[in-house]
Amino acid sequence: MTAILEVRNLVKEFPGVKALQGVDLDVVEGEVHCLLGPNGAGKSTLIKCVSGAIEPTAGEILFMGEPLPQGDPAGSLKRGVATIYQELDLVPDLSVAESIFLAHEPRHWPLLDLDKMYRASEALLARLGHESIPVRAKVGKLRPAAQQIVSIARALSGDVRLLIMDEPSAILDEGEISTLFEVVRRLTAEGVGVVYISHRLDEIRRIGDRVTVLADGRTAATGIPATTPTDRLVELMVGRKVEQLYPDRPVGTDRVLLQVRDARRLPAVRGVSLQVRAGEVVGLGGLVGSGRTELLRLIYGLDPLDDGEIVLEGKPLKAGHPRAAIRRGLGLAPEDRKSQALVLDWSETKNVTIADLGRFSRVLLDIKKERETARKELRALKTVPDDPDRVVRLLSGGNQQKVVLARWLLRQCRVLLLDEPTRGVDVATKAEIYRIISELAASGLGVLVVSSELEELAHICTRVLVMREGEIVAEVDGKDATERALLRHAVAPTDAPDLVEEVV
Amino acid sequence: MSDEETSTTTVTVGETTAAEGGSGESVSIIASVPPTDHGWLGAISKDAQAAAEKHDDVEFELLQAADADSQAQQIEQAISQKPDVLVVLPQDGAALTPVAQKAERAGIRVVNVDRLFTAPDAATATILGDNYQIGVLAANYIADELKCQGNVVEIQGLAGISVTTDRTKGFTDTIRQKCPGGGLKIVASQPGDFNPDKGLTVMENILQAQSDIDAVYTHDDDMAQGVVQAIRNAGRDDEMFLTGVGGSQDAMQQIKEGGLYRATFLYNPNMAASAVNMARLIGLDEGFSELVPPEVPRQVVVPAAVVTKDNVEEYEQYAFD
Amino acid sequence: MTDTAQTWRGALGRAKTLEFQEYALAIVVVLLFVAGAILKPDTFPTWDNIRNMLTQSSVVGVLAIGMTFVIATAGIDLSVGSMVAAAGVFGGIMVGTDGTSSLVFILAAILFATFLGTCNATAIAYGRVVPFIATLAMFSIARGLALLLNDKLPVSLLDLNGGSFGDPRPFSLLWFGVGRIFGIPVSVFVFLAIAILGWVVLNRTRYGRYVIAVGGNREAARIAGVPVRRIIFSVYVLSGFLAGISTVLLCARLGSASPVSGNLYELDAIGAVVIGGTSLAGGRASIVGTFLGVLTFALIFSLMTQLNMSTEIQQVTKGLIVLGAVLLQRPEARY
Amino acid sequence: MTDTAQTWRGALGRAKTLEFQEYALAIVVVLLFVAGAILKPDTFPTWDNIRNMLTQSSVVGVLAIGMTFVIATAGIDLSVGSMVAAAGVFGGIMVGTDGTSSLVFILAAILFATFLGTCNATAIAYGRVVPFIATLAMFSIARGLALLLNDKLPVSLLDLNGGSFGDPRPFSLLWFGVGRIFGIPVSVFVFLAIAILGWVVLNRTRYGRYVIAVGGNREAARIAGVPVRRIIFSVYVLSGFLAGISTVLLCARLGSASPVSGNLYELDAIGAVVIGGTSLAGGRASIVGTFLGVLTFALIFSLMTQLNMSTEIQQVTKGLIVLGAVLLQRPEARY
Ligand SMILES: Nc1ncnc2c1ncn2[C@@H]1O[C@H](COP(=O)(O)OP(=O)(O)OP(=O)(O)O)[C@@H](O)[C@H]1O
Ligand SMILES: Nc1ncnc2c1ncn2[C@@H]1O[C@H](COP(=O)(O)OP(=O)(O)OP(=O)(O)O)[C@@H](O)[C@H]1O
Ligand SMILES: [Mg+2]
Ligand SMILES: [Mg+2]
Repeated sequence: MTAILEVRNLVKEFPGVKALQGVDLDVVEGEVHCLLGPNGAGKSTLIKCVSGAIEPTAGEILFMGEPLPQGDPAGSLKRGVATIYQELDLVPDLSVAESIFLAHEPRHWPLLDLDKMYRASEALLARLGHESIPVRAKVGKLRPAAQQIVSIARALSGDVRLLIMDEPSAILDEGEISTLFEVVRRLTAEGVGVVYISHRLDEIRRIGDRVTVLADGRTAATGIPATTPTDRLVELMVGRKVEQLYPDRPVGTDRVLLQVRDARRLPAVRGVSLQVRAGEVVGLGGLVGSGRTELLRLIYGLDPLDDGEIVLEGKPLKAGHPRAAIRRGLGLAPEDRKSQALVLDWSETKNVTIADLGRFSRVLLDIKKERETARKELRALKTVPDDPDRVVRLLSGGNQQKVVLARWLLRQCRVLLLDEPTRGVDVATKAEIYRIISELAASGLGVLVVSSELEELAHICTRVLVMREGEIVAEVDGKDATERALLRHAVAPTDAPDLVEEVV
Repeated sequence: MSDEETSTTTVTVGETTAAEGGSGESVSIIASVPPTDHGWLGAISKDAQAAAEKHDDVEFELLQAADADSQAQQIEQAISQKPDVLVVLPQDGAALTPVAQKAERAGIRVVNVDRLFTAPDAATATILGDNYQIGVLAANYIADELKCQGNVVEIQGLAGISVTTDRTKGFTDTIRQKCPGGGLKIVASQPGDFNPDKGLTVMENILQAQSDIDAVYTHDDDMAQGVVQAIRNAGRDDEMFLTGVGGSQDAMQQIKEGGLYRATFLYNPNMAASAVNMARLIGLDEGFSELVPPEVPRQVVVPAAVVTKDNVEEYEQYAFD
Repeated sequence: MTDTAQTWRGALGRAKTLEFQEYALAIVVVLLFVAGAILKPDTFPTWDNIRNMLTQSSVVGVLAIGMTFVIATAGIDLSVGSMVAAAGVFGGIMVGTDGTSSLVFILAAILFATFLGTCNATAIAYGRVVPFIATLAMFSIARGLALLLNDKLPVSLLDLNGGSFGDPRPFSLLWFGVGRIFGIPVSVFVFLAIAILGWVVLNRTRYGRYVIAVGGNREAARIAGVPVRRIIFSVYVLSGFLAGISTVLLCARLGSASPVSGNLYELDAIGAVVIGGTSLAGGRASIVGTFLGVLTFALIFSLMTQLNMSTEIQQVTKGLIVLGAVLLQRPEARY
Repeated sequence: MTDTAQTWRGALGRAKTLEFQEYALAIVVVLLFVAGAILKPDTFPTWDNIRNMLTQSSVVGVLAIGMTFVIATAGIDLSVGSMVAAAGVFGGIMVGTDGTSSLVFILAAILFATFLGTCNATAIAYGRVVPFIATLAMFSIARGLALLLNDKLPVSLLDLNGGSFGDPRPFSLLWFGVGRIFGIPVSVFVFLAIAILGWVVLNRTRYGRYVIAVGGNREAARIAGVPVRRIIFSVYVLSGFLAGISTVLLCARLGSASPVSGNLYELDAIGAVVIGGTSLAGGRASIVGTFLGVLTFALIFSLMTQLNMSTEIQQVTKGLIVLGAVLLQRPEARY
């Protein structure tokens, strides 16, 4: 088999950071090569060097045996290197079709061939099982998951020789991931090479052929088979064994903290009632678009309620007023950290303390104390680097997530709403987050966790609620919850049963 | 404004006494004027410069400011250079009064040109044109031409400064006095900001609104070019005539040719030269303000003149371009 | 999965904001016109007056089309007014006093404005100076040049060839000011042509998509292979070029080139663009909106001068109308 | 992991860009001063001249501090210059012709400017009008009011009590213009006090943090519990309030309130803020930078007038210096 991509001794230094310190990687025709590594290991940096988004400091990148032009995204694209980036890098103001074909639009010189563009886009989306995404709509108006599909469609829109995917599954649900894998398999059968990055280790075995493990900017192992036991992979990644991924399941008390009564905001949420008790971790499962995020936003007061009531510790919450909610002890870690959680140009400290500045301010802010406190919280989450002055924009995706979590850990809440808290987080840190969630619950908080990883819900929750089309369709006790059972509820009865089969 | 008592002195102050002042020492004069991006003001600064160059014993510096506030700042800086005399043509008389007072108090004599300071102790001597009188002359001219019967449009200068206010007031007051029957109507009165392109668009709109216009009184010759153009573009140059203010070459030329441009009203920009001469005299004669020699009057008002086709030849020497 | 698919359709309903804004602004334009027709029934709703308003809007209108491209890339061009003045005077001195050729003036003015725009472009795209500062500097420099080039004097352009007043020869300078084709002023044709061309380029060419992409998400555009720097460069050159055309339209009507002309045109142009729904943050641009914005300002100005309001009342009224227009077209809640 | 951890400590990856820009601007200020000292050794580097430049910068300086807060929220306030004019005239007519009280003027001017700022704030925060348009409307309205309030005439303020010129009583109006404490003009004290207070508020209080959060990421700020709307409201009120103070400083020096004063102050203020490194996109603000930016403009102005350049040369030179200053402080590549 011929090598499509050979990376030799690649070095990338950012000012003050050596993100890559001599990394090797080779991808051959028709294989799916998985990249693994803890947050901040340099995975994204590596693939950005290949795609031309950034220029490596030193080292060699050969594509089909020839050196790839460095720092030239258009050049890489032209040779057939298609990339799906970790952060959704789309232009919100372009339509779906325009985004898919940006920089290689079909043209009737000198005008755009809009018809062809729309037709080709529809075909591509259909291939991904999403023919319903309107190709004329502005990308910014789509939900993140749909945007991710657009990114994938974009990557497939040209002649692909090498497809690079940086955590494409993070915001997709099981069904969409299956479709994606189907497409990947078809591509590899045609001889396309694939680089696949994910923190979901189960996916490695489902789709991968070989694995390269990065740790700390170095290759810890390269080209090992995807069948390598998970334990071993984790050990390579984090340099130690992760003893226990899931903590003990919290039991909960009888004291009701949060009560949602028939909350309604059409079309996403159609009458939801639920309770969160002190000491409980309540999971909220479902497919993407089932309305979980919308529900959390309603509870938190970000959107006005059409109908219904949110009651916190016996007293109703004023709808549409997040500040009131925060004051009463609610906290929300939103799903899209970049657009909804972080001030990217701020230091880690400021991002951590923004929701709880009162604690540091008499008249003036005590910035020394602020910094120290932030550092402590960041350390507790093993954020890398835990330098409190570091600008958040420059952190790796997973570490940004930790900064958001640190914010709400600092502000001691009564009820914590977590929307996809482990999205983009590495295994070791996941274990850490699970442990923290469980400890918080043990200390008397109520936690409501939304996750698309049904497996983790099945392991960490006292109870799991399953949402479908804006309604809660099932409540499963934690002890009885399995990924398979949850998925059954999440998928509409009419949906293809083979989807369930395929996943489990 | 007291034009009656003070307008007696001629414009040629200083020329006669210039020779006898040669006491060997030199006089430093700083002149401050508004931005000279405008015909009349440009002529003012050129004339001042030229007048200064005629005298060996004058150290002359000319400052230009963008607006009243920066002119105040400039004069403050000038004060710190301690010249003998400051010649100030203020952008806005009221706004520049305190800083002139400050100069006077610092022992620097101030000669106020064209636009009056609002306090008497702000200047040692004043030489000014009379904007109110320009309005009066324009009103008289137009009223006579139209025999107190017809529609007049006024295109003003920049709103909110004394030049504009005075030119408007002189005009409207006189129209009211002269044509008490109300036969002469000011049908539109809009600012053109001394700017030809603003004058153009404003006049274009007024031409739309007014189907019958007999005369246009504009506050400035440069701006009037835009107004003229609007009228010509509309093909209505036979319907009305127009007057300007200032005395630009262009305006004089058009007056000579006859047609739309009928008259302009000017006070000689040479008043700047007179101001420099006056400043030199004051500077040479220390303690002048105590002595008050009769040959240097405290206030000189340069009379405004009407320039029409009949007398344009004799005024052409004063035209600026 | 069909259910989730269905809900994505819902997204389409929300992509209407810009269009809504355009409609709302069109209503404002109609309202203003109706107000004029009621207040001045004899003179306002006449063909002559409409022609006049369109002619007047053409100068700032052409600038505003260029400005739409600049603002679409999240930039700004404060120098257009000064460039108009400088280009006019430059063209004027090029033809000289014996000047006989309209073409020389037109070419010289457009070339000079384009040159100034290219200076902006270089400072911004290659010197990496913030657009606000770079064009603020040019705002000052170009005004200085306008004064410097002909010793602060205006240049008369009435003697250019082809130019008898009543009936200027086609393509002579004055023809652009007072000439008509099928009863419509040439300058209106020029404005409309540029607006339509602008719409096509922005919405129907690759270049236009690049412009939006650069303004919407520069980094995303870059990694998609958009030549970001060249696009940024180009919009300022374009803005300069259109300032040149605007100069021609202004000087043709004015019959002269004045170093003090073009004052605050940048504010009018930017105002028209923003009121038309183009976002100063970049990425969202509407030529139709800009066109309507320009008309709005022209209507306000024309109406108020025709009503012979005094300056101070005009200024207050203008502010209130602008505010009202925007409140009327306000889209959904933003925070 | 320890070795990389160490390199992470490396200074450069931190939020140093802004500091770098501030240093670079400080160098520009020094260079301009040195240039002045060389070109005009007798008059430029004198205590008198420094005092003079500081006094001159105080008016726009106070506006620029307010503008820094506004721009930090990704807003803009185009109306400050007009507000200065309107507040001055309003204060002037409040004291009337028999006016004896400086305090009445000062309070009236500040209150009126604050009121106008509150109108901006309401339109933007509650009417959801784009800041550019809302304040453009106020730019026009306030200028109209300035002309309207006293029938286009300036108001003399020389007769206010305490106000003989040579030696005004403390806290009388003229004292703010010409009074001195320890040889330093009162207006300089006012400016410095406001700058320092501004720095403290922006960098060391919860409010300041919120202001920047709103500009940096409005949605994230809202979710983190920042009262976004109130913050946005407040910065425009603050800008109005500081415009009031600026009015007092200006009128105190001029001894009168003119309806045409404050022209283009907004451009100077915004220019100083942007040159100082505050981003027009919001989320990044530097009071020190603004202060240096104001000094830069004051130095350029003073130097050029002392060299007695003509207006047009001044304009060209000013543009070139501004461009040079920004090129000198240009941070790393942005695209
Ligand atoms: N532009 C940049 N400037 C400075 N440092 C950077 C920059 N981009 C990334 N880094 C740093 O380089 C390191 C590697 O980041 P990278 O994004 O490649 O990690 P990753 O392996 O993709 O992590 P994750 O799993 O969290 O996505 C991180 O420590 C990050 O802080
Ligand atoms: N920005 C948006 N534009 C249009 N519709 C939206 C938007 N956001 C949410 N929706 C609608 O709300 C429904 C629920 O979406 P939501 O994101 O809350 O689901 P979710 O279960 O949290 O999915 P995810 O796993 O992606 O967070 C979607 O089906 C969608 O139609
Ligand atoms: Mg990554
Ligand atoms: Mg969600």
